[in-house]
Parts: sequence; C-alpha cells; structure tokens
Amino acid sequence: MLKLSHVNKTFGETPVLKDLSTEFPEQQTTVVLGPSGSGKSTMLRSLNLLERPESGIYDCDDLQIDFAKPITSKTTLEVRQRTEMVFQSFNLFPHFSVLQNVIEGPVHVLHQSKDAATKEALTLLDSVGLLDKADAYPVELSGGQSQRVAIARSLAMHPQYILLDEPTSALDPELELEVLKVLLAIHDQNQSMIIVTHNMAFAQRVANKILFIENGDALYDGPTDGFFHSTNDRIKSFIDSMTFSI
Amino acid sequence: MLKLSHVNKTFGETPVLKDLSTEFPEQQTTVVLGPSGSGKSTMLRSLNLLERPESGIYDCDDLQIDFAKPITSKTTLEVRQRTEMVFQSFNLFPHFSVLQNVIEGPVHVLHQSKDAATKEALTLLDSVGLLDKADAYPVELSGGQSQRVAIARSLAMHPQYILLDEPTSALDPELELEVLKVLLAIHDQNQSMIIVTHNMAFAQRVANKILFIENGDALYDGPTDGFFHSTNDRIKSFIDSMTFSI
Amino acid sequence: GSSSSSSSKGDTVDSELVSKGKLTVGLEGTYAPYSYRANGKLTGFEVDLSKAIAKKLGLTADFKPTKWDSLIQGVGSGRFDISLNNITETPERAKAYSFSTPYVYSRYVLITKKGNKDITKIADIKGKKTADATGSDNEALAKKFGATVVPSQEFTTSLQLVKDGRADATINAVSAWSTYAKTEDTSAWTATEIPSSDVPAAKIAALLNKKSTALTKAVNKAIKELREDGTLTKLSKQYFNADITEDK
Amino acid sequence: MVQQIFNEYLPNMIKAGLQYTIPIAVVSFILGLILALLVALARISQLGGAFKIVKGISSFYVWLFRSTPLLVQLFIVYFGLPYLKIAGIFPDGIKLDPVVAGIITFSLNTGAYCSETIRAAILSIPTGQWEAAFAIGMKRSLVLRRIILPQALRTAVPPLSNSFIGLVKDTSLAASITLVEMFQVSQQYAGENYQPLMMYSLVALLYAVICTILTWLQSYLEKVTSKHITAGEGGAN
Amino acid sequence: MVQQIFNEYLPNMIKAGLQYTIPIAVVSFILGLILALLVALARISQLGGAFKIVKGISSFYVWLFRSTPLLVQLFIVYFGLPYLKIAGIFPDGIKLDPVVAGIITFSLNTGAYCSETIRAAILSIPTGQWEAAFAIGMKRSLVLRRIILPQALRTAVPPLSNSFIGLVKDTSLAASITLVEMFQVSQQYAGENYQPLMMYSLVALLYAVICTILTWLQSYLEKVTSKHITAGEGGAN
Ligand SMILES: Nc1ncnc2c1ncn2[C@@H]1O[C@H](COP(=O)(O)OP(=O)(O)OP(=O)(O)O)[C@@H](O)[C@H]1O
Ligand SMILES: Nc1ncnc2c1ncn2[C@@H]1O[C@H](COP(=O)(O)OP(=O)(O)OP(=O)(O)O)[C@@H](O)[C@H]1O
Ligand SMILES: [Mg+2]
Ligand SMILES: [Mg+2]
Repeated sequence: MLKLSHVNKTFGETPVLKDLSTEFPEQQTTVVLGPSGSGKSTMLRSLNLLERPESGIYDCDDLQIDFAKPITSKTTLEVRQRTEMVFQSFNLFPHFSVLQNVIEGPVHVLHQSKDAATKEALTLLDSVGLLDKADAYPVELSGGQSQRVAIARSLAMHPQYILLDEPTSALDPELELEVLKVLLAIHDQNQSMIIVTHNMAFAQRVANKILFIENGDALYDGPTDGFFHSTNDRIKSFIDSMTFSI
Repeated sequence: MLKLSHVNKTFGETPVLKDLSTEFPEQQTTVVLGPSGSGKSTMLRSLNLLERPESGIYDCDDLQIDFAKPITSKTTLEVRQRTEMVFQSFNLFPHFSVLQNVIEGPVHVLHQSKDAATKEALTLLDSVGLLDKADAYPVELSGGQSQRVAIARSLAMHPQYILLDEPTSALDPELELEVLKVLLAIHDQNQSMIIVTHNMAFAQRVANKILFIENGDALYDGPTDGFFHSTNDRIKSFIDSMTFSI
Repeated sequence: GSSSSSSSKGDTVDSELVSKGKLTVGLEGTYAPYSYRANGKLTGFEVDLSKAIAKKLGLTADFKPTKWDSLIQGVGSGRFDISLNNITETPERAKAYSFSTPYVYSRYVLITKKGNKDITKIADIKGKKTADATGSDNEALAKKFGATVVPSQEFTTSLQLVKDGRADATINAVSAWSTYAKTEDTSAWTATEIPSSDVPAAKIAALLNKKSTALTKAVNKAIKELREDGTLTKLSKQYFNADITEDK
Repeated sequence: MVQQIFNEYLPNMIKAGLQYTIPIAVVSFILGLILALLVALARISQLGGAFKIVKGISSFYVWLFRSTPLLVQLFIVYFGLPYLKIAGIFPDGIKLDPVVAGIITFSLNTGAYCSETIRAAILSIPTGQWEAAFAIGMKRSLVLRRIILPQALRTAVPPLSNSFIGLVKDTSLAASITLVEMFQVSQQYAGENYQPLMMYSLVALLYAVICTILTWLQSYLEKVTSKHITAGEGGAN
Repeated sequence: MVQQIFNEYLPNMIKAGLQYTIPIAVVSFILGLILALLVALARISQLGGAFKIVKGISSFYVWLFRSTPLLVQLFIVYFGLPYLKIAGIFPDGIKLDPVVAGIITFSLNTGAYCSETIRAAILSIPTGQWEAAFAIGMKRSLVLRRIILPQALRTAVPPLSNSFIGLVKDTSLAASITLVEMFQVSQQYAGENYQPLMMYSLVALLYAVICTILTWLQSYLEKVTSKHITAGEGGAN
C-alpha cells in the first residue's frame, strides 16, 4: 500500500502541499479531485518521485522514504518500478513505433528478452484495442489512441500502482470515451490505480475512494458515495461547477 | 444574415464539406455540434475566409461570394470586418499587453483614434471582468483569462457575427465556467454568434438554433429543443457519448 | 645543469635538423621566379638553390609551401630548418633569427602607371600611396621614403592596384618584375630601376633559427662552395637572365 | 618587448579595431540585416507572376553567398568589378573604395546567412498568430509588420548575434583588399619583428574581448526582448 | 587558357580537394561532433562536486574557441605548441604533423560551435520526454542515450549541416600550416600565371559545388531523420 504522512512541498515561496496525509488502498481505484492549482499533480508526481517534497514520510509497502533525507538512486528506481505514470499529454516517444514504445521499459529496464516483451506488448495492445497500430508511429495516432498506447506502456511494466494525471483532458469527448472504457476495464481487473480527473461522471463510476484536495490539503478522504452526497458547502459547490449548471 | 449554399471543400483527396447549405440567423446564437473531424471548424473558418471552399455561394448580407471564383482582397477584408473569430487556443498577441491586444484592430484596421479605442477597450475589459489586467501581458494570464481577452478583442471590432471554435476546450472546468458566463452575457445582449462546442449543457442553455454536422453535411439544422429530443438514432447516441454514460 | 644542456645542443648539423636526413625548407611557392608552381611541380631559383645546398650537406630538400607569416614562424618554432623566400636581412630581424651569407643582391624597381610624370625616382613617393606586401622589405622601403602603404597580398595584386589607380606606385625586386615581363603584357606600367646610389641592393639570405649554429655554419659553407663552383651564377642566369649574386 | 606590447602593439591594434574592424562590422551588419529582411520577405511572399523572378534571384543570391568562401567574394568585388566595363555607365569598370567594397561584400555575405535565420524565425511563429490577425481584418503586410516580425525578430536574436560575432572575426579577411584592420596591423608588426605567433596571440586576445562583450550584450538583448514571450502562446496553462 | 583550366587547373584543384580539403573536413567534423556531444553533456549534467571543474573547463573551452579567429587557433597549435616544453614528457615541445594539427584545431573549433547546437537541441526536447522515461524507471544516462539524444540529434541536423558546410570552407586556412589544400593550389597557380581573379573564381566554383551537394544531403538527411517527428509530441490532435 502507498501511504503519505505529513508531506510538505513548496515551490519557491508558495506552499503547494501542506502537511498532507493519506493512503491509497491496494487493488482499488482512488480518484483525486480538486480545483485547479490545488496540488493534485504535485502529489501524484511525488508518488513517482518526479517531485521531491521537503518533508514527510512516504511508505511504499516495505520501503519507507523520509523526504527530509536524501533519496538514493536505487530507492528512486525501486519506487518507479512499483508505480507507473500516465501523463495528460501522453508523452509517447515520437522516434519509436507504438510497439517499441511499449517494450522500451521491459527490455531496457526490466531486461526482458525482446521476444518475450514483444509477445506481451502485443497482448496489451490488443487489450487496449490497438493491435493493428503496433507498427504505427505516435505522430500517426489520434489523441485517444496515443493515450491508450501510453496506458499499455505503463501496464507492460507490471507496476503495483498506475498513476494517471488527467489522462483524458487533452481529448475530445468522443476520444475521451474510448480511453475511459479502457481504464474501466483495468479497474475491473483490480489493478491499483490513482486517477486525477475532472470528469465527475467517470469519477463516480470508477472510484473506490475519493481524495478531494484543496489548497494542498485533503478536504475529503473517504468513500465515493460519501463525497457525492456530502453536505459540505465547498464540496457541493465544486461538484456543481464541474457539472456545469450556471 | 450569413448563408451558405451548396458549399464543397476538400483537403487533398478528402472531401470535408459536402454540398453544405445552411444559414445563421441574426441576433441569435447558433451552436454547431458534431463528431470530431466532421468539418465544423472548416465550415466556421470558411465563414471568415480563413479557408477557401472550392465551390458554393456565401451570402454575407448584401455581399455575395461565389467560392468558385477568385475573391478580391477588398471583399475578404469586408467579410472579415463583419465576422470575428475566437480560437480554441486564444491566439493572443504575446508581445502586446492585454489593452494593446484589444485596441490593435480598432486602431490599425478601423483607424479609430487611440484614445477612443482605449476608452472602449477598457469598458469591454470591464465587461469580461478583466479591467485590472489591462496592462498585463498574455503570458501572465490563465487560460480562462486569455480567452476572455480574446472575446473582448473580437467585440472591439463591432462585428455582426462572432464565430467561436471550441472556445473552452483548452480550459479546465472551473476556468471554462468563467468563459461560458461571459458568452451567456453576450448572448443575452442579442449579439449574433456561431459557436462550435462539445459542451452539451451549455449548448442546450444558449442555442437558439442547432446545426449538427456529420461527415461534412448538416444532419440536423433547426431549433434547439428538437435536437435534444430527436428520435434520430445517430443524434441520440451522439448526445449520450457527449454526456458520458458508459 | 644549464651549461651542459646548452653546450650539448647544436653541436652537429644532424642534431639540429627537424627531421633526419632532410633539410626542411619553408617557402611560399607562389612567388615567381623564386619559388612557384610550373606544370604542377614546385620550381624556381630558391627551390633549385635549396636542393643544391641540401646536396652539399648530404641531405635531401623537403619543401613546405606556406604563407609568409608561417614560413617565418616555422623557423622560429622549429618546424622548418630554413626558409628561403627572397628574405632580406635587417638588423631588427637579426635580433630574433640567424641569417646565412647573402646569396642574392636584390635591386629594387619602382613601378608606376604608364604616363605618371609625378613619380620618376624613389624620392617622389613621399606622400604618395604605394602598394606593397605586408611585412616585405618593399613595404619597409616605401615607408622609409615617406609613402603611405596600401597593403596588398602579392605582386600581381600590387600591379593591379597601380593599374586601377588605387595606388600610385609599387616597389618590388627587379627579378620579380623581369620575370613577370617575360610572359605578361606590361604596357600599362613604367618600371624604373632604383640605382644603388639611392637604395643599396638588399641582401637576400636564408633565414635560420638562432639555435641552429652548426647548420648556419654548414649552410654558409655550402653557399660559398656553390658560389665558387659557379652553380649560383648558373641558377641566377637561368631564372633571372642575369647574375645578381654579387654585390655590384 | 613587454613594454613594446603595451606602448606600441596593443594601442595600434586597438586603434585599427576602432577605425576599421568595428565600424565595418557594425555598418555591414546593419545593411546586411535590412537586406536579409527584404530577402526573407521576398522568399516567403505568396506573390506570383513577375514577382517569381524576384524570388528566384533571392534564392540564387542566398545560395551563391553561402556556398563560396568570403575571401573570394571580397576579391571579386574589389579586384573583379573593375573589369566589368559597361559602356556609357561604367566605361572604366566599377572601382570601389576598399572600405566601400568591404562593406558591400560583408553586407551581402552576412545578409545571405541572416536572411535564412529571419526566414526560419518567421516560419516558426504559429499560424494562429497569422489567423488571429487576419480575423481582425489586417492585410498581410500589416500582419507582418505589427504581429509577425516583432515576434520573429525576438526569436532571431541569438542566431543573429552569433552571425554578428562571426562577422567581427571575418573582417580580418579585409586585409586582402588593402584595409589595415586589426589583424593586418598584427601582421605588419610580425613583418617587422618576425614574431607572428606573439602578434597573432595579441590580436586574438582583442577579438576575444570584443566577442565576449558582444556575447554579454546578446544575453542582455535576449532578456529584454523576450520579456513577455515564452514558448509559443502564453496563458494556455 | 581554357584548355589549361580543364587539363591542369581544375584537375589539380580537385585533387587537392580530395586529398586534403574533404578528408580533413570530414574527419575533423566527426571528431568535432564526438567532442561536441561530450561537452554538451558535461554542460547540461547535474553532477556536482569535482565534476563542476569539468563543467568549468567545458564552458571555458567553448568560449575560447568561439571568440578567437580560427587562423590564430591553427597558428598556435602548429607553431605555438613546439614552445611548450615539458621536461620528461615533451622535452622538445609538441610538434604535430600539419595534417594532425589541422584536424585537431578544426575539430576543436567546430566542436565548440556544435556543442552549443547540441546543447540547445537537448534542451529543446520537452520535459515530458524525460519524465515519461524516468517514470518507466530509466536512469539519466539511459534516458539520454535512448530517448533524448536520438530526438535531439534530429533537431540538430540543419544547424550541424551548416557548421559542416562552414568547416569545408574554413579548411582553406590550412595553407598557413603548410597544407596545400584546394585554395592554396589556386594561389600557387595565380603566382605562376598572374591571374588571381580567375583562379579564385575557379576554386570558388569548386567550393560552391561541394556546398551544394552537402546542402542536398542535408535536406535528404532532414527528411529521413524527421520522418516520424513533428513539432513536439505527435498525436495530440
Ligand atoms: N514546477 C513548478 N514551479 C513552480 N510552481 C509550480 C510548479 N508546479 C506546480 N506549481 C504550482 O503549484 C500549485 C499546484 O500545482 P499542481 O499542478 O499540483 O495543481 P493541480 O491541482 O494539478 O492543478 P490542475 O488541475 O490545474 O492540474 C500551482 O499553484 C502551481 O502554479
Ligand atoms: N489544413 C488541413 N489539411 C488537411 N486536412 C485537414 C486540414 N484541416 C482539416 N483537415 C481535415 O478535415 C477534416 C475536418 O476537419 P475539421 O477541423 O473541420 O473538423 P472538426 O469538425 O472541427 O473536428 P474537431 O471536433 O476535432 O475540431 C478532418 O478529417 C481533418 O483531418
Ligand atoms: Mg494537474
Ligand atoms: Mg474543430
């Protein structure tokens, strides 16, 4: 299980995470909600050590990291193998084909054989509905297809957790739908996921747990139903604005 | 009134607009809907002559343009003064301040005095809630603020029609809201507008007329209510996918 | 100690050579008739002279065609043993380098555009513009007589500058002028030899490194022998149509 | 020797630098920039008809000056043009003063390189900027002048500065057309004292000083001009 | 004369080009590229401690070679290093073969310019590429090698090609260190036939031919290497 305790992070003078404590249950999907600039991305990136908070404890199963101390590169690599990040802007490697994108990690980080990695990659591409695009290059893909490749790329690393930062907000609604369907399928296989999203309908459908962050701290941290039926004014007005009712 | 008759446009080999005919009533808001790649942007850009269809007639009040014939630059400028475009990516001029962005057209195209243009620009900036940002530069603005400046910039030209191509799809939901509110206010002042959007709730709220384009042709062209209560399967499934119900 | 190192150096010609068995010679290779390219091969008075000197020393001549500044620096930096390039010995240069005994006494010619009545003798160039190669003694001479020097890179350029009226005159070696006159049309210019009463003939000598004491001695001896056995005169007549190896 | 360096060599090299090297570089660069701008505009222009000839000439000019050595260009302008005798206009050929010939050649040379820089900079401005300007009814020429060029020139500052620094060093070739600039002075001294290595090093020092100052100016200029500009369009998160 | 041009002048200039100009340019450019890559990597490296000295040296090197004239650099390496006598190692100073000295100097010079190009190209790759690679557990060195450099080198093809074309023309300076390359041959002929303008024009023609061929190669290379790459990340609409 991933767990953050009393995490603090500032950018320059601005505190972005303020004594944040929470945990992310295994085999479940945690959805992170919150207004723009509240620190959602910063928290998610901290879980993958793409950001380094100044203080706090990060438990990653048996591994414990004290952010106040230097982190060895061995620990960093270990954490990054347990967590995989999917980005809003996909970040596919443009000079690799779709297949090469997916096997890059397994071959060069996990040192799998190229054959084995390819075999599995094709299965994964099939599961995200892109088997026929294996030899295409990222530039030839639509946004929705790109994001599905990125998801397959992260699955190929067999991470404990997949972290997704607004995976569909660069996409048109119809393309968004195809990505969300893939995520639902992964959710149904009990893959542990942490998703930052602005799509309330999807959040309600997929989340086992909601973490609502405002101003760098958890304003709500609990079951999905409780959030959507919250009586808290701030949460109610947030849900309203997200579902557009002027 | 703007009116298109039998307009055809191909990119290379691909037909994008296919014998499209429609009209855009004055002092009303027409919302253009349709799946990705159906030709919505191409049609909108044709109204501002940023695209040149190969054939068809474009009536712009007293002005009639035959797309099959060369268009003089005088006609082009005339059409562009009657219509103003607001882009998805705002396209503010980064080397000008907010105020300079707004007065650029009035001063250098309409040849208004700088004082008069500034005076009106400040009123417009006030109406989009950005009076205090007059001296800021685009790089210092959020996306929502940028788009509101772009709207003020187009209003400053006193166009007959404002054309908006997915004005909020680059924005986070909360920022989207602030822009939509401004558009609603403009709509309430009976400004003629044509809006391409994916936001169904907003479309339903603001549209006097819906134009649903699929595959380069109008599949629906009529009142808002009729569209949202259509029995047409294609329209129904489109509305469903847009409102995310897996 | 220092005494042993200074005395052990420069005792024999061999130990002073840049490369064993070779006399490495720096020259321009673009300056007829001293050294130039004919039928794709390096030839000229100084080319043949170098070969003859090398032969006397029991060596073969190895030529390094390069730019003017480089053939000076090449000797200073120990890249060449010797440079022969119509170099005039002057007291200032002798501070930094050794010179062999002169092998040519070069007289000067003053060249003006045909019809120029203002300049007929060297004293007339005072306040006038002369085109001369940077670093050459032609330039030094022009300066001495009060001319403003328009720097030019080579002889043909200087002639061109005079012909175009961009300079009033140019000074050069008689030998260079007569070689030019052999093949080219000279009707555009008037050439006047400068008498030794006005300017003594320049002593043209080989340039050597000050450290090459043994080599300098050996070269001097070789030049003396070549002068005595008539080789020097023969080469002079072959390339200059005259014997200019004596100070007359 | 040391005394001579400070009393004679350096002062005279600096004098030549101030008299020729820097003025020639500055004037040539300004003229080159103007030329570069015109050529870049001609080459991206969408005018057809007779204007195609202008475009063809522009492309040929850029090709010619980028693919031949500068030394040869100098030589041909100074020594070659006098042969170009046109009865009636130039009966005696075109004889340029060396300073004029130098400035013309350096301008043409740097103009060819800079026109490519400016062209690339113009093409790097997102089409959205053109469209936004067209949409408010601006004509192509007005769009260029008010919207595109101001942004493009800012993008072009670093490569243009590099071209200028290169030009300063290239002026040393002006010696071949009889200009006594900094480098030529060092060669003249080398001709007297037979110490070319030392003289060259001295003049290299001066070039380094000039180039370093110019590099500082460049960073300053970059900072000032790109104040409000970041990558592409600002504001889109 | 015309006959001589085709039978003697051009063939010998071409021979010198094939013997010196092109091989020196090619070898120097390859070595320069390797050096440029190392220097660029050193300068963007985030290593601290003793490595800061390496970074300092790298910056100094780039500054030095970009702000002094190439001719002086050649002169110092060939004629200056023999003065550098280090007892025990180089008792007679460092005397390099002219070809070696030329290649070293040209490599160092072009390496300084190219390192700036490569550095800029690396910095132009969006951080998202780094992060995506870090996220799958790659180490910095692996990210550089597999993800960043392949993309950066493609961005760098046009400016690097320009540097190479510049280098080809700059080899004409090698005459000062006794290498009889193409340009020097033309000057030798000029010394014999007193037609410098004609000889210079001939050699300029050869340079133009080489540069034009190289420009074609560049466009080809650009097309091939950027096949799958467009601005930034593909696929985002
Ligand atoms: N690299 C950075 N340097 C400086 N400030 C930063 C940086 N990254 C984020 N911030 C700031 O930290 C705050 C939180 O940013 P973060 O991206 O975590 O918010 P978020 O909740 O993900 O917002 P959004 O919904 O817009 O993605 C913001 O105010 C942001 O401006
Ligand atoms: N400049 C262009 N060159 C080639 N094809 C183009 C160009 N612009 C648009 N197209 C193609 O024309 C078709 C219609 O494009 P258009 O942008 O009008 O669609 P749209 O309805 O606005 O879609 P979206 O909702 O994604 O914005 C698409 O297939 C697109 O790929
Ligand atoms: Mg975020
Ligand atoms: Mg569109």
